[in-house]
Amino acid sequence: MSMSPASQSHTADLETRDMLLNIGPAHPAMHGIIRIVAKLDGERIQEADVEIGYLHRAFEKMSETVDYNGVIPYTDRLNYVSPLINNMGYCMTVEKLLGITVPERCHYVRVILSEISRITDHLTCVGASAMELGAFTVFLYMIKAREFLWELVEKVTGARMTVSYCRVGGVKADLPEDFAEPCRKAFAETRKVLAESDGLLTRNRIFVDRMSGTGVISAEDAVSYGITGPFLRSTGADYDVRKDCPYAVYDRLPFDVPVGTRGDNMDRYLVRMEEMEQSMRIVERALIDIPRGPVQVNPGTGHPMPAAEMVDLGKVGNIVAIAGDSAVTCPTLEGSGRAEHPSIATNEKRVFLPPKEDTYGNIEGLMQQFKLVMFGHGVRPPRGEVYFPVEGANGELGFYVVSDGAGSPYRVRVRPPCFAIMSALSKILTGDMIADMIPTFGSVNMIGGELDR
Amino acid sequence: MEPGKPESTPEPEPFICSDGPVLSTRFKDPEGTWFEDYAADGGYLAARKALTSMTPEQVIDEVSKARLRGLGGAGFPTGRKWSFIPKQTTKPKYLVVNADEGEPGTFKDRYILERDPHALLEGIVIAAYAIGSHKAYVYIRGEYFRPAKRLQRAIDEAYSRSWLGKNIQGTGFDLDVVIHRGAGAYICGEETALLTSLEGGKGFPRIKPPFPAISGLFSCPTIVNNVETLACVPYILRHGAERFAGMGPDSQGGTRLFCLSGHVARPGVYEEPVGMTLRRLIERAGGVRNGNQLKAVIPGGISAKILRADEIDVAMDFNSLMAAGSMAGSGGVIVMDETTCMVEALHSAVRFFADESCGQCSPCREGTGWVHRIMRRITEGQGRLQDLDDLLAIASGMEGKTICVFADAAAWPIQSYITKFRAEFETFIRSGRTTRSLEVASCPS
Amino acid sequence: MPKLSIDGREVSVRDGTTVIQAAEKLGIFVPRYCYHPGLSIAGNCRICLVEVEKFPKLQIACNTPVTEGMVVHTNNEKAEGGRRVVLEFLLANHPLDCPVCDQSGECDLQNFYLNFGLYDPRFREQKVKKHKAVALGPHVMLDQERCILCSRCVRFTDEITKTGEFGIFNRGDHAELGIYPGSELNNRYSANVVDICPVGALTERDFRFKARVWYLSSAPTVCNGCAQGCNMDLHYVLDRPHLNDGARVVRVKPRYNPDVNQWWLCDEGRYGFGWIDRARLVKVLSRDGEVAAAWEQALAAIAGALKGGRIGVIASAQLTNEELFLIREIFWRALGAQVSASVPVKPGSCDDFLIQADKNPNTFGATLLGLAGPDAPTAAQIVDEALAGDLDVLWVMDHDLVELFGEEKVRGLSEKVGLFVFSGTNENATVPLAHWVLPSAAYVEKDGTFVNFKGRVQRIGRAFPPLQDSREDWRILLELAGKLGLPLDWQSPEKIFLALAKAAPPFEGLSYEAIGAQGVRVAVAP
Amino acid sequence: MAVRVVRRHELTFWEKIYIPQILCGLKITFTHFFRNLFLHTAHLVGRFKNVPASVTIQYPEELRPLMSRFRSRHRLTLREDHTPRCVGCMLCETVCPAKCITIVPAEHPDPNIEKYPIRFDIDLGVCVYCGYCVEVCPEDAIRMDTGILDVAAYSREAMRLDIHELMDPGLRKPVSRCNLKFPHKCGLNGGEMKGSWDAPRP
Amino acid sequence: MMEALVIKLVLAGIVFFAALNLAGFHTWVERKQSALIQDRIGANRADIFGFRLLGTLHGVADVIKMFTKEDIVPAGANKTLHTLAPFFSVFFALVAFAGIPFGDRLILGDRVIELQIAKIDAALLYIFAMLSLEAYGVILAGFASRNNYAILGGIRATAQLISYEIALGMSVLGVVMVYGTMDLAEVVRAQGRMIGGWLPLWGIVTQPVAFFIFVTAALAETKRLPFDLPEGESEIIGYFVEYSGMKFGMFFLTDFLETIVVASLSTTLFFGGWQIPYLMPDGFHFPWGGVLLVPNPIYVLLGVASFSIKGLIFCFVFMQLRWTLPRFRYDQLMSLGWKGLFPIAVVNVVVTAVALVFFGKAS
Repeated sequence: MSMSPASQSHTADLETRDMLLNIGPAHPAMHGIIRIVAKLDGERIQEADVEIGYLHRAFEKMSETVDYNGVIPYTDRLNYVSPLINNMGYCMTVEKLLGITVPERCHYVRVILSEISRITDHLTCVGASAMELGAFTVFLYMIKAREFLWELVEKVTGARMTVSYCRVGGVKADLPEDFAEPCRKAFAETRKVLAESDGLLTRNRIFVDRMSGTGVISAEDAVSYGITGPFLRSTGADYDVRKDCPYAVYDRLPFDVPVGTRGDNMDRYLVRMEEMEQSMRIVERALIDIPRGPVQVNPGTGHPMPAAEMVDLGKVGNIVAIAGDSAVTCPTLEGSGRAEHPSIATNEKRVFLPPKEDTYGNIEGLMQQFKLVMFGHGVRPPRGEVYFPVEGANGELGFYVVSDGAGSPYRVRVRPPCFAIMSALSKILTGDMIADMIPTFGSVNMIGGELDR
Repeated sequence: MEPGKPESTPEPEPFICSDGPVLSTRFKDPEGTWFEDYAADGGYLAARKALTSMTPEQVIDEVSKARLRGLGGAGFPTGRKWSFIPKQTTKPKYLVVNADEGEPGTFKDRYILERDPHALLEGIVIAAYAIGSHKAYVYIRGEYFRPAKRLQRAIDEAYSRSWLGKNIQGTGFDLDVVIHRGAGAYICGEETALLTSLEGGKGFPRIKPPFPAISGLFSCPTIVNNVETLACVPYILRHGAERFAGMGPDSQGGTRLFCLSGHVARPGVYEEPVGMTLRRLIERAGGVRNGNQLKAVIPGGISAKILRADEIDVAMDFNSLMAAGSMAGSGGVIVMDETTCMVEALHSAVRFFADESCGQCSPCREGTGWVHRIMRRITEGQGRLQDLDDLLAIASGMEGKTICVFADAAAWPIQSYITKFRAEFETFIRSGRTTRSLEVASCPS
Repeated sequence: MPKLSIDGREVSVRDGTTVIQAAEKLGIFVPRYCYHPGLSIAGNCRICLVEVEKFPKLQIACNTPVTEGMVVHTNNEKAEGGRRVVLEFLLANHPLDCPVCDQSGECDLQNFYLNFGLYDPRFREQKVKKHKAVALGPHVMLDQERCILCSRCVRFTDEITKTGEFGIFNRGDHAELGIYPGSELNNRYSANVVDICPVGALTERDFRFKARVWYLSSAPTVCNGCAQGCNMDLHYVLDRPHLNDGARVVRVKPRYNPDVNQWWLCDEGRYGFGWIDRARLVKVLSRDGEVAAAWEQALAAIAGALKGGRIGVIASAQLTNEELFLIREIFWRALGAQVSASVPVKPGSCDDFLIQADKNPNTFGATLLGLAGPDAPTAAQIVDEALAGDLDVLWVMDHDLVELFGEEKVRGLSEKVGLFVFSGTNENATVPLAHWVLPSAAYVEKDGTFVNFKGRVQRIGRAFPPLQDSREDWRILLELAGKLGLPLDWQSPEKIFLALAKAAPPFEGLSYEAIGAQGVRVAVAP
Repeated sequence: MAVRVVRRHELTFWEKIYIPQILCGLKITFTHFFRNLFLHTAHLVGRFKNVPASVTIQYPEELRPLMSRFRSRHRLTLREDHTPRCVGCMLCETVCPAKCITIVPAEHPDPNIEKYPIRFDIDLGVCVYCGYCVEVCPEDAIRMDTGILDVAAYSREAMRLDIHELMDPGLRKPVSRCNLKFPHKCGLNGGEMKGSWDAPRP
Repeated sequence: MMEALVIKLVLAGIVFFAALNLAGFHTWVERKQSALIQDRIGANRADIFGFRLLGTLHGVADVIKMFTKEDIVPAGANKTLHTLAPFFSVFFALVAFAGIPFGDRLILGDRVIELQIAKIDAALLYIFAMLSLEAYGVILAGFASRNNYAILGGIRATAQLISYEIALGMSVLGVVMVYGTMDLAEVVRAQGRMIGGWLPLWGIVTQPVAFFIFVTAALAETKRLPFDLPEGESEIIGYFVEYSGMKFGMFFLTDFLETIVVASLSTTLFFGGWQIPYLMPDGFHFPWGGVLLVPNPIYVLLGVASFSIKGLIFCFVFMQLRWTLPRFRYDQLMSLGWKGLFPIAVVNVVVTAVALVFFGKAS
């Protein structure tokens, strides 16, 4: 690709001996989970043999051993930089299998958190690429911005990475009441950081030289490799699941799909930088459009009481004292109470846990809770199989779930976006210099968790 | 039936009708009408006629023609009921007299048992003859000490006069009558529960089918009749079915003992033709006490649906009342004037049902208790408007889903009180009123 | 044969069938609490309401006899609405006990709520308080609050055991289940009320808090407690050793077999599984029961002694037909040994329902194979011979000879006989006196068949592998045959059984498949 | 609005000769440098304390303010008499995707409580902090609100919290004496604990 | 003679002490400076008796760590060369300091002491020679490690150092031509004069283009970002991939020493070394006419301070660059060196030569 025939003959004339360089898995740029055996002619890569599988944790097999909601913590660990998108993808797949819909607010909540995740993912990807090119400062600025975003995530989900936030049929908790303000602040910080990073990189010739013309792939090749996401869009193809196969409420939110022109690392960098802006745009709009938050179920009558008290009263059958009241639960369960429940979860009792007040305060809720948790009871989609794609940070993240009607999935298959890219990596790398491997590999944004599953 | 009646109001002496054509003719003497007087009044003529000159089929036919209906509350045509007894069976057949008069607002059987027990005995003899039974049980409400004592005296007299026992009056017909005293359960007024109780079990109604006429007491064919129903039988045989039938509308013959209680000037037992309207009946009892405004009437014991003051132009026979959305039931007419608080009235009713549910079928067992607890909460001022809809839903949930009709009986008042006096209930709940004084007793409706 | 339609599907049933049975025939499940096919009909739970066309009200399916042309709907809106409201009533006073209730996981309230209920609860009153955790007898625990008064237990004690301990007391929502004052629920079938209790009101004291039911795995088997051969399901837990004191078998539940035990199981059989996990022999022991040895070594030594020796085998009617058949082939046919499975056991108690006096599950099988019965020698004869010094090798399977013949005699045996082999599952007084002790697998650890006292051959299934070093008897015998050079090359009980079916006339033409889950009658008891 | 091609201008001459862009970059880094230098200095003399000079948090002295929903180490909530609220329903043990919870229940003398755990272990070395246990607990008996993050130990065994540590989050290993009020005899006080994970399998 | 030796030894001691400590101090500066740039706090945990001293003790801790770490020589490596390489590196880096004048003549009584360890006429050449030799350390390390990465690093280093030395040399040529000497002390003195009486005649004024080329090439010599290709820690890890303990520490130290050398050299060549504008050996002579006389020791000390401060500022700027820029690629580096810097340097020499013809030498 970047190698002219002249240079090839030139090297051939020299009759240099090829060097076989084993890069990774214990290599700083290989994340410890990938190995590339490169045949080098000087600094040029003649052949690259990409070997994956170092982070294989049998996600798909493990999924078959747990119930449908038990898979969710595993999905956190697919693309661990943007776990919320994985959560969402998996849950929407199972919901499709079950044939249930979730409330609109729940969709919005999922979209908002997905987009925040997408930003964190791109920040990590761009930052890490820059760091591997030596621009450590940019990396730390981006990580700083990611920190602000993760605080948002933590505020909503109770964890930064291993969020386990979505549930089949809804999400664990509603957005906190004061979510818009910190979100605005975090975005302001993020924008500042993006501007600074832009200043440090985009027009810097060293960076541009490193990125331009390296890791080039044509749109045709990208499509035939099944590449999706920013990597595909950098080649000029405008495929984006959110646009082409809209899910949740993406069809109602305004955003652009940035595409590149040459399909090189620089394009991918630019596409990602632009996508972050677009994601912020989505979130900002979604926060305006999102249907109204929790409605008090029983205005005036219910008052909050400690969960323990509620349990004790329920235990002695004093339902009259607790009915309609809201429970002050463990703070980690904030946002999942009776008031929020209708807006964050489907009203399908066979799928979603009841609000804690029902668990504590009436036998029906308690039984529902037990039935959904006990082995062999739980969520039981009908026999069938579905595939559902969402736009992950790296491209189309698809889940294919087969149900045999039992409490655990019969089969869960993930279509991880970076898997397709990794298969093309060898081709992309060949002919580039060894140093180009770094930005190219960085722009793949390979995440071992989802690659090896 | 009215709860929370102020202590100061003196209990009026009940009026006992003694001029009725059929049932109350011998009610004059509070000490009771005994064999000689009864015989002198033409007593046992009908029985003699039946035993000597009629076949059982003719008796049943006559009763059918008289359009006599079960006056215990259900209103099932008596003749038809008797005809259900299988003819070919080798099992003994039983006649059971339901004298378990537990319906609040009803106290008519008591006067038959106390003042004219031989009318009942004669009816028993005729009925037993008609269905071929040689053993009759009288299941008397446990609280009816005096009636039981007097009935026993009458039975003893009848035995000594050979109107009971072996070979009655030389006709070759044997009949024993045994009194069984209940233990205070309202549900034992339900015929299958009564049978279970009679057998020595806990008073649980039984599932039907099989019906008692096929498999009743001790799994034998059994007819269960109310005291008043049987007390009508001698009149029918003596004066002919036409005369009896002529006293009422097309669907139902004869008269009834109506028990008027509550806020009427002269509460008591009145025998009137079943076609008489409720308004006339109340007027007959002197109208509403103290000249107060009439608010509501329960026409047939508290299980009957309540009628508003503007709905009382209705005849008191089974079909008319059913058409009016209530029921004739046991003939216990409870009159409520404007001082009555319907919420507390309903509370009182549901408390009764919660107490008396046998606890066998889940809807009734849990429903009555649940309703009672809601009503108690409402009367304690802790009600919510939602409760009213809940009550209606619970009531409709109880209705028609149980072995016996107790649950329906418990559901009807709830439904009728709340639908007919909803505004009053809502006001009560909104104001969270917990105490009731006479001055404010008349809840705005 | 009235023909009726249920949910649009036609079915013809016998006269007198109820709607619930007809629906079951079609595979339509109508929820039920009070209805139990083995008991009379009470019709009080009202959950089985269905809509029958032309009837104004919903009818209970359990007590509505089918009539020609009846049209029944079990899942239309009206029927579902009726059910839902009944369930709501049932749950109104139900305590919030799922966390502590052993029934959760197999509780019909839970199941039906999620299958048929799914309403939003409206109950917001004080629940009725009743007695909790009342021990009714040695095996059963009562929680009155959880009881839905379906009266199944009452009818069970009235109709099946005819002991009538249970009664329902009080009225209305204070009605409660109880046993009559002064009595105790201690009849021999008492724990069946736990099985038939659709909710958690009656729970097993033995199983109490041992494990949650959803942890349990289940394997079908046949009780080895007596010659009745009641069908049952063995419930065990392997992956949570912190529960149940590390024992694998947690409980036993009867399995329906119309020809043997119907729905029932006696308490003796139900609680007779303790030995499976306790005091087991798990190592091969050589002389004096002290030195652990390897199987290879033991079998080689035993085979050496068997060749050419005069042999006596006291087999056991606890063994499966397959194993008895192997014993017959190896010891009797090939080695000419004296083999007996008729061991003088003190007859246990019995009754006219399920419990048999013969406490061995396979005496009839042994008789059919000629190892017991009039033609076979008795164990006492073999012991006498051995004491007389006429035997070189004595092999005792499972039996505690000390208990049977006294310690002195057995000690004598141990000295007189050249090789005294004991194979069995558990420790007993004979074990220390044997020269070789071979640990064998319990019946739940192996496949095989038993023949019950009525001549019904039934399969026992392997629930889990044998403990530690112990092995199934058939495996021991096959390996021994290999050592002896006998051409027996069946590698599984199933193959052994096929050979057995060929060799023993009563089993002619049978296979495991033909026996099925419920067994097949092969002979008529004498 | 759907597709936007990202702009990509060729570098200008000045950009091509590195220096202006390097100076631009230096401007950004110097801005940060001097701003932070100034702020750090100012902080030393106690000024501008409310403007953070760095995003770093000086863990362990300084803890990151946790969001209220943050899932931290578990604890078992207590009844008023200092016995565990847990009734040993084992829902958490069941739902735990990491299978890190071990519960052994026993009979409680109070029939209204009926059941309680005599053994409740959480192996934090295995735990994934998903919070499912809290979510499914029907008794509000387990919570993840201790704010304890520094779960570290020298051995796998020490990562396993027993009921004492879970009931009293302040407690640290080794727990030598049981000072919690149990209705049963606790293993630590010389009593016997029924059921034991460590017991050899028969 | 003896006395001269003592003086030289003392001077050498002072310079090495200063250089080595400064190198150590550099690790702290690098940490703290990057922290400030990146909104962090930087190393601050090492303490003695609870005193953390803003993290300065981390250098000490590093040294202790490196000395106590296991020294590993890979199997199959050339042990001798593997051991020798770091010494080569650090030795030549240190020796280069000998040629750098860090102050004017100090007059102690009748003794005149040149503040320059080795008074070499062609000090510039000497330093360049030492810096070139230092490449051997890197090459040897890469070669001796028996590791493909190390070899790649070594080769890159070789090519890079050689390539940039050309540009470096060419850029300095202009300065040499302007000041007409290769004696650095003389170069510094030559920069003490003023143009028009107010603008110091520093190298930056006479040779601005050369300055940029020099700094760029010198940075490349130090193998630090954006020219850290021989290390390229995220791509080829570097020539020292197989080094541990203090041997690695020496490479580490060399980096900083080189930075200091380059900073000193830049100061000396382009920023007047120890010169302070308007400060003559006898005192300040301001262009607006003021005169402030200072005694000689003060004057010398001021010069040393001036030199140090200028050098440190250079170090600081180099560091700042390091945290600002990404890394070049090998071919880009080469083309920058050969196609960019070298021609410009040549042109610069030509232009300088022409200019000198017209304006005459600065000296």
